[in-house]
Amino acid sequence: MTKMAENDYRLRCMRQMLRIRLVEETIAERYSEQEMRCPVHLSVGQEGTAVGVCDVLRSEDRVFSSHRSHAHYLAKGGNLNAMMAEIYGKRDGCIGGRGGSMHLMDPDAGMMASIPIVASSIPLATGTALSDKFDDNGKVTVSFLGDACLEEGVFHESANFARLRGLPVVYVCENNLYSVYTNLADRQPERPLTDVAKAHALESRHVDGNDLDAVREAASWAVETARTGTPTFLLLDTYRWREHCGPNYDNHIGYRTEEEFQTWRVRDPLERYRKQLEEAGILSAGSYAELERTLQAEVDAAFTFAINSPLPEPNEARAHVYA
Amino acid sequence: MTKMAENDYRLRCMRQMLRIRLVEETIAERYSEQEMRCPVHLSVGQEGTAVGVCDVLRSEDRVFSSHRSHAHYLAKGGNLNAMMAEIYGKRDGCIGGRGGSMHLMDPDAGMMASIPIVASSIPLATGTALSDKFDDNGKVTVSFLGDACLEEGVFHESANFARLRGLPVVYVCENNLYSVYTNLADRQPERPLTDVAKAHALESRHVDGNDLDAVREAASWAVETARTGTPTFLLLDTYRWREHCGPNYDNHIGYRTEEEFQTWRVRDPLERYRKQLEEAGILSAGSYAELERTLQAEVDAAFTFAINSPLPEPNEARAHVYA
Amino acid sequence: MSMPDLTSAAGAPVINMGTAIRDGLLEAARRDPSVIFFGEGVEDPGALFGTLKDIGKHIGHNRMIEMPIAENGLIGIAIGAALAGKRSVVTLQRVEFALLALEQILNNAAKMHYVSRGNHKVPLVLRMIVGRGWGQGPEHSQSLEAIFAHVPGLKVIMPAFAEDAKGMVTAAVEDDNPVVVIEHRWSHYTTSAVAEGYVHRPLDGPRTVRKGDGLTIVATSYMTLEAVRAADRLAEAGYPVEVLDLRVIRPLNLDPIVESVARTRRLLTVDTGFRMFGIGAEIASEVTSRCFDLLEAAPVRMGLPDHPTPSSRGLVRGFYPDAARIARTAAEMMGVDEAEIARIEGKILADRGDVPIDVPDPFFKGPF
Amino acid sequence: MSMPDLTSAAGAPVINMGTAIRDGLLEAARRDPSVIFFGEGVEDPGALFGTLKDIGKHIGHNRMIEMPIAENGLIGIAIGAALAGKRSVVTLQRVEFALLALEQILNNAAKMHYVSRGNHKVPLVLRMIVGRGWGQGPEHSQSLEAIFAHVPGLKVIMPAFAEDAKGMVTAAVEDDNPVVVIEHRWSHYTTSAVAEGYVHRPLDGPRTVRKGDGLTIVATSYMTLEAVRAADRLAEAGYPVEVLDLRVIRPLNLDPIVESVARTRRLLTVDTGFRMFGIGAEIASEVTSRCFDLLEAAPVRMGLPDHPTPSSRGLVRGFYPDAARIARTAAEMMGVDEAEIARIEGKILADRGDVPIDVPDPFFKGPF
Ligand SMILES: Cc1ncc(C[n+]2csc(CCOP(=O)(O)OP(=O)(O)O)c2C)c(N)n1
Ligand SMILES: Cc1ncc(C[n+]2csc(CCOP(=O)(O)OP(=O)(O)O)c2C)c(N)n1
Ligand SMILES: [Mg+2]
Ligand SMILES: [Mg+2]
Repeated sequence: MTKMAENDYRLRCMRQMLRIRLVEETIAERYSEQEMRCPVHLSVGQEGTAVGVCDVLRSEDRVFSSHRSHAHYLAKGGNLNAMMAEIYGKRDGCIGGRGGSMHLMDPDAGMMASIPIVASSIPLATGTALSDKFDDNGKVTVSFLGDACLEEGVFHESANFARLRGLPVVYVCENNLYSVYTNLADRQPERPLTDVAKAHALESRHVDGNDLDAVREAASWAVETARTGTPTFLLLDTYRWREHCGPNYDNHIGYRTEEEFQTWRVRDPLERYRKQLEEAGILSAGSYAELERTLQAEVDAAFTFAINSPLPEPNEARAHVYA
Repeated sequence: MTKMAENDYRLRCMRQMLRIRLVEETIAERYSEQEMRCPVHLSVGQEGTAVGVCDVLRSEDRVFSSHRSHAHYLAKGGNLNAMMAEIYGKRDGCIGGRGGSMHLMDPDAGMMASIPIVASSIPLATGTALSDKFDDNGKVTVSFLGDACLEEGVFHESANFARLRGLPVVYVCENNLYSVYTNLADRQPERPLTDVAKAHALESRHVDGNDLDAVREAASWAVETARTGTPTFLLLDTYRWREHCGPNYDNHIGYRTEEEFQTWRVRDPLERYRKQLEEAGILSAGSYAELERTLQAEVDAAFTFAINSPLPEPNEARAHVYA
Repeated sequence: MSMPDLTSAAGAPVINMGTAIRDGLLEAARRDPSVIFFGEGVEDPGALFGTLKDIGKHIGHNRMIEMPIAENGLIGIAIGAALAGKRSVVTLQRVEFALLALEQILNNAAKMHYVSRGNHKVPLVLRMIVGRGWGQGPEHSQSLEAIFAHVPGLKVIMPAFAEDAKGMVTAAVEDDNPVVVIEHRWSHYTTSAVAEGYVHRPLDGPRTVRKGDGLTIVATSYMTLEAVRAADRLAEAGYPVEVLDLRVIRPLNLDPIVESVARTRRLLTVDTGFRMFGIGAEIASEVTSRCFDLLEAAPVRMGLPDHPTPSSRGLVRGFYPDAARIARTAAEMMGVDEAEIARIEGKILADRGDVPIDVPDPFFKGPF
Repeated sequence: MSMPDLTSAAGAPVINMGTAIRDGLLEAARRDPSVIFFGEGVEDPGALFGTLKDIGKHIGHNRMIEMPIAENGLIGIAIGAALAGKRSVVTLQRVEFALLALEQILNNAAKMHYVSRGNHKVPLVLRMIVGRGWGQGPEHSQSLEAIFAHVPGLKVIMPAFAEDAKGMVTAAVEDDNPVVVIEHRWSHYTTSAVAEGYVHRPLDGPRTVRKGDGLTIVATSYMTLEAVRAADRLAEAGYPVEVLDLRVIRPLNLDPIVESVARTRRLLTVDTGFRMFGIGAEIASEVTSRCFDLLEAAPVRMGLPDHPTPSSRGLVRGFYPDAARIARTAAEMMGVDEAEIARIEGKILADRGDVPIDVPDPFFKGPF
């Protein structure tokens, strides 16, 4: 890769992380207005994984996500206006208000679906990879999954099959140490999480999920390996800053410590990457501020779009039960 | 262990393998009479695993089995008459004809249940181990499972929990290379099956399941380790001689070869052990023949018992829906 | 609205159904050391909507078992523990999560006692919560009692009122059978005077919560509250109807319903689940077969329409049966004239005021 | 027994329903290269009771996907493949195995089209087989259509006759929705003349297989055969009844049933599943609501009693509804006198002869 192209991806990824951050911080800020009337699971602090992985994907590659889907949706190129309208329950939502924040999708952008049942999208991702392998169309599917998904049997069933058939699928485990309020140590025995991949003969990489370059490099390996018909597993360490579901910080309620949060706070993938780019002379403080302004304007416009979109009519609810 | 005690277990295990073999060969012989009117899954050729494992169990230890339960049931000390009557669908069956061959149980002997849904008994076994750990009663539960069970998510869910909580459970995988007519290689990717145990931080041993001494020694380690609160995994290689379900040989129908069968035929756990004991001077040809006669008489008596037992009355079918 | 015939505990503290359930579980666990609790976040700050709050503090944290996110395995494990003598109480945040474990529930839990010819027992309580409102959407809102009710060997209960819920969960824990407890999230908020200490309410069948001769309404769970509201306005207008809270879906005890319908000659069922192939069908068709000659009209069933639950508050308008619709349907069945119906309906809508559609009406908090 | 009104293919080869299903699947797969098959033993010597026999030889083995024993994962994968444009056809040896995958089926398959506002389609066929006889026992014999029928977004079909089955599975494969096909193992053996080549039978609702004015029987799957046998003996004795083969459980088309009942004024339903909270309840209560004033008596539902299926042939005596019991029930509903009923019943029992209770009656092989 030439220096130029590299600069390119770095700025692109920085911009994408910042954009996602601004979207979600704005959601957090405005959630108390009680106009976004659905559960929201924010990815603030975890943007590095979504962005680093999706940046190496082609537009026609596929992504499946979970309840915590905003970052994946945006990083894969999902339409921002449609996302905000969906969260507001409006007619211009990506699915017309049928699903809300937990069901975001934009199939045209390759964002196939978000499924709020833990691990339930994993076999779907494996299935699109099976179809794509049949069609020999070179597409890769990325299955984003939380650390809790490793506990669900369906992950194992899917991984076994993916490896058996050589499917172009990448399982990306975003390990943020928690399932709701429960620490990994209270849910799984101690051993490298990559041993889980090994059980199914999956090759894996384990990197710091808050280090954009590391994620992107590992993802590049994972995606290109998968593209040749060898499914892969990425383990990315990260941390969710705000509460599991909702807009607030919750370090005081007892399940984790302020100290733990602070350790991760300083490893903010966005701030770290901004500094890195500044130090590398790729980004100036001024251009960052300018970028932030531009993006915030875009975000605000999306909120306005969503707020101005009408509520869907009840009779629309009866459509599309059957194809 | 003294030489004497060792002799003891050897003869005991030989006798048990022979007894199981005679029971199942008699079932195979008489199945065409069409009086045993339920599906039967024979363990002929696999007796070493059931006997080697159960021989190290205490009478109050627990066993769960699957559709292929005859050997486990007998090795754990289940009542033979009640088993045959169950297979004949009679009132004196261990559960009065409610389940037939696929549901054998004798809880008084620690044979908790056989469950014909693949892998479905694995969490049950993990659950009795959880209860026994609460009661600190020193009991161990053995969960017998086929190679196909490693594909079912519920195995992984159970193993994860067992290791997390330190439960006194041993997962015994009898790898007979097939699920019905499908070879392991068509169902799972290539890697050591013990890697599956490792995914859940389970320690494991892998031995020849047709070598009684090897099985028993590994089982002894596994059971005593589990008794101290560290669950274990045993991988035992073996082979089913007859068809998946039913009394016949089926090497001609195309899913496996006569040659493959013959390789395993010569590794008959029973014949091998008999020779070994003869060579060690523990057993004479005469005493073996005598033993065979005695056991066959017992088996024949069990068949007579079953045949003479009445069919249950239809009104019995309505009892015990609720406790 | 008041409900004097329901409370045996006048003067007792007024608490909500969620707390009452928690108290009942704690009481049962205190009396029997074999009771153990399973849940995802079983002792976390949320404590399963508060319904397990501090139980571990009282009975020992070791009896509170944190479930990895593995519903099939963990429910199977709870069943296994029950086979070995524990009384396992599993709580799931949503009914949907149980779908992962139906093989364990419908085969092992439901049939083990039967298959073993009574040798094994499965004292298991499987609590699961129906979500509603605030955009829960299609996979966090289903009320799938019809699935569990179809399978012999299970018991299925749906409490609607605080004290009754306390007594029913106690009975469920003490029951030697697997008992599925389906709790509507909006019922958790309803309050009533609830007797302190040990309360036991047998899982024996429906209870009459309003008396009247115009019509019999059989309602379940949260819909009982909507039905009561409708009944009160109907009574006020001179059309008293009977409301039975079904409580126990399986084993189904139709006797009190048949008795009521024999008098009122009309039956209306109102469920929290999908109407098609729902539990109302069993009730309606069995009551029809037992009261055919007495019925003035065919029974009417209300329930959710034949599509998944959308998330947006725009789309759920009209999705859930409510007091106004129940009153209208009941009144139409009784032949009340349209002007009168519109008046009654109007009153109910005025009662509701401008409470948004996607949050519980404070009115339903009670106390009852 | 003959069934001229059913076959559009007089002169065509007589084959059994299992083979007809296989032919229909093959035909559909030949016409559309996006059709792929999943099964445990998808190309093994058994080939799923022969219903997938040699399909791989004709369409390419790569389109036959061997499933590891992991029903939840593999059905999810089949759904995923459908989202990407394949027509996935999954076959399970037993209905019970689907219990492991209900989360995938009831959430992802059933709701994806809806949730995506029509963006996604899930062309999925989920075949599952009901076991019966030869001691199958409690976990290899359940007919759980009531569970699937409860969930909007799924289609549920139960073919009873060979040619119809061929056309229905073709329609199922061509359908853009998830279609659950519940096949009774004993129906696989029934034969009829089946048109060769492409046959398409729309999934549109019940079909009348016997005409008569005395009573309307709505039967599903294998029970249709028992009902037809009963109907033929009743007709012979001068009491012709109408028999409708329900065929499609969801979406439920009641019009032909209502039309028939409007004439006969009596309804009897006969299911292969548990009677309690079973599909007969929906039919009976909905028909009651649409024909109340026309009904002479309450609809009657037949189905399995309220306990698991025991294995022993001693215990299953009387467990399954059969032609004799159907005839008796129908005759009683029509007010036929006891002596006459006993005569009809006797004839049916004599027809059956000494065929053991736990194997299919050769009589039912047809051809129809
Ligand atoms: C099958 C199932 N069980 C439980 C839940 C409740 N639940 C929603 S999100 C969540 C946490 C999952 O943790 P993880 O997969 O690590 O993702 P994270 O929230 O940390 O991003 C849980 C348990 C669910 N949605 N589905
Ligand atoms: C969940 C489930 N899927 C499929 C089956 C059908 N089935 C019965 S036995 C069997 C083979 C299982 O193989 P394995 O576990 O290796 O045991 P083995 O028969 O080799 O002893 C299968 C697939 C079943 N009973 N349950
Ligand atoms: Mg997490
Ligand atoms: Mg095997």
